[in-house]
Amino acid sequence: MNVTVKFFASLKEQFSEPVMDVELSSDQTTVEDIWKKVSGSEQMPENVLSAINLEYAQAQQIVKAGDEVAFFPPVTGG
Amino acid sequence: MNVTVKFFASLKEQFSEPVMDVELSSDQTTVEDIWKKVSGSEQMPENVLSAINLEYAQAQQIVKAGDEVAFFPPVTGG
Amino acid sequence: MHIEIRKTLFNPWTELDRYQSNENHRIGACASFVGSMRDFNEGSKVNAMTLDYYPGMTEKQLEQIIQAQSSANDLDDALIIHRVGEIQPGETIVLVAAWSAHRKQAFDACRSIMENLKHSAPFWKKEVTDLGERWVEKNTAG
Amino acid sequence: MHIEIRKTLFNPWTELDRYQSNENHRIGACASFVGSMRDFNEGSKVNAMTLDYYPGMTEKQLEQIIQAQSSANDLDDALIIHRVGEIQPGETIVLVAAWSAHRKQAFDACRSIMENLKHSAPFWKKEVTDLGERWVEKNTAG
Repeated sequence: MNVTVKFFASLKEQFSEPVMDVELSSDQTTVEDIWKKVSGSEQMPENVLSAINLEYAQAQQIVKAGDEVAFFPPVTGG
Repeated sequence: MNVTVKFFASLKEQFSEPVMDVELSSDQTTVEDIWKKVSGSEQMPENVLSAINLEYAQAQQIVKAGDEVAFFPPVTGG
Repeated sequence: MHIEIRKTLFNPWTELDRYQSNENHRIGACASFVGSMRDFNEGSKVNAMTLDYYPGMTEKQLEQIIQAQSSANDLDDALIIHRVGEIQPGETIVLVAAWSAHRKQAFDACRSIMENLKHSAPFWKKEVTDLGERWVEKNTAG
Repeated sequence: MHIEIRKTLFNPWTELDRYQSNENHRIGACASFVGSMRDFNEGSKVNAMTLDYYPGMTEKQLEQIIQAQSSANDLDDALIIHRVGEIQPGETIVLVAAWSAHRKQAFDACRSIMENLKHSAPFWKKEVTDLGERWVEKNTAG
């Protein structure tokens, strides 16, 4: 019951590792629950974006075992 | 008291010569007067455009000696 | 700024590459448009095309079109190359490029230059179809 | 359709020339945009830049952006090349090109692809200024 968690850009520098394995505590775990767990229970800031399996996700979206969850700041390409 | 008159595109094919010298009959001669003269007194059709000295002109604009007057159909470049 | 009426085939990308490196306009945004000859129009196959223009007036109108956009959209530079004479399907008819610090201005200017060129630059297309030659009477909407 | 994330310097005109002749997309209209690194931003001189991205997600988002425009604007083809890694001032960051039968669709698609790329493709810029490094926090308006 694990998910892979990735960080990008400024968030990659804030976390000790750019990729983590995180255990799901329940089958109702949301993206925000994972954020709280990896960041030490802070609320998920508005300017943190998230994705599940390479698609943008909402903070309240449920995560499944095996998913790849990513956190990153607003994008600035182009 | 002459002007040079040029025709382009389909109008060039309608007139016997692509460039003509036309004598001004008065100092109040308009673009339309010149059109009537060279075309045999027809009214100037709406889809005939005109220019004086390389700038778009109105049918009622006055022409001066030495001007270059041009007649052409709607433009279709690009 | 550069405006050119070209009587022979040109490759728009080679022209852009040469112009940009010579003039060293490498910073910011460049929006460009390339129009090529299609082999069909108004229901007929078009085998070739002849483009007539008004030497002197055409260049002057194009210059005014660029000047208007230079002030409206804070352009750093602009380039127009337009073919005249005989043209075969697939060949480039027109290249328009606009350089600015930001993308909004570059896009707006490139598109406006192109629309104004279509609307007021004295060029005329004559198509050769299987049924004979015909002057194109109006441009497609932009 | 071609999407590419490039780790090294590229010349947008050479890429367009190669892509267009290989694929033989020579008919109609091509609108393109080239964005290059500027040497100043938000009041500071920028000496260099690093572009981070999310391998897998970035390509997937770009593909969805092109697909949306293909149906909305009847595109014949589209090309996106985007730099990542270390970039110097004047170097090309992004090339977007859209081909269609008519100029309206090509212009609309090229601009929409560019705006959607800025809005949703996972790329992140970090600038090196005389005062140190800083992540760019938001894009300029389009």
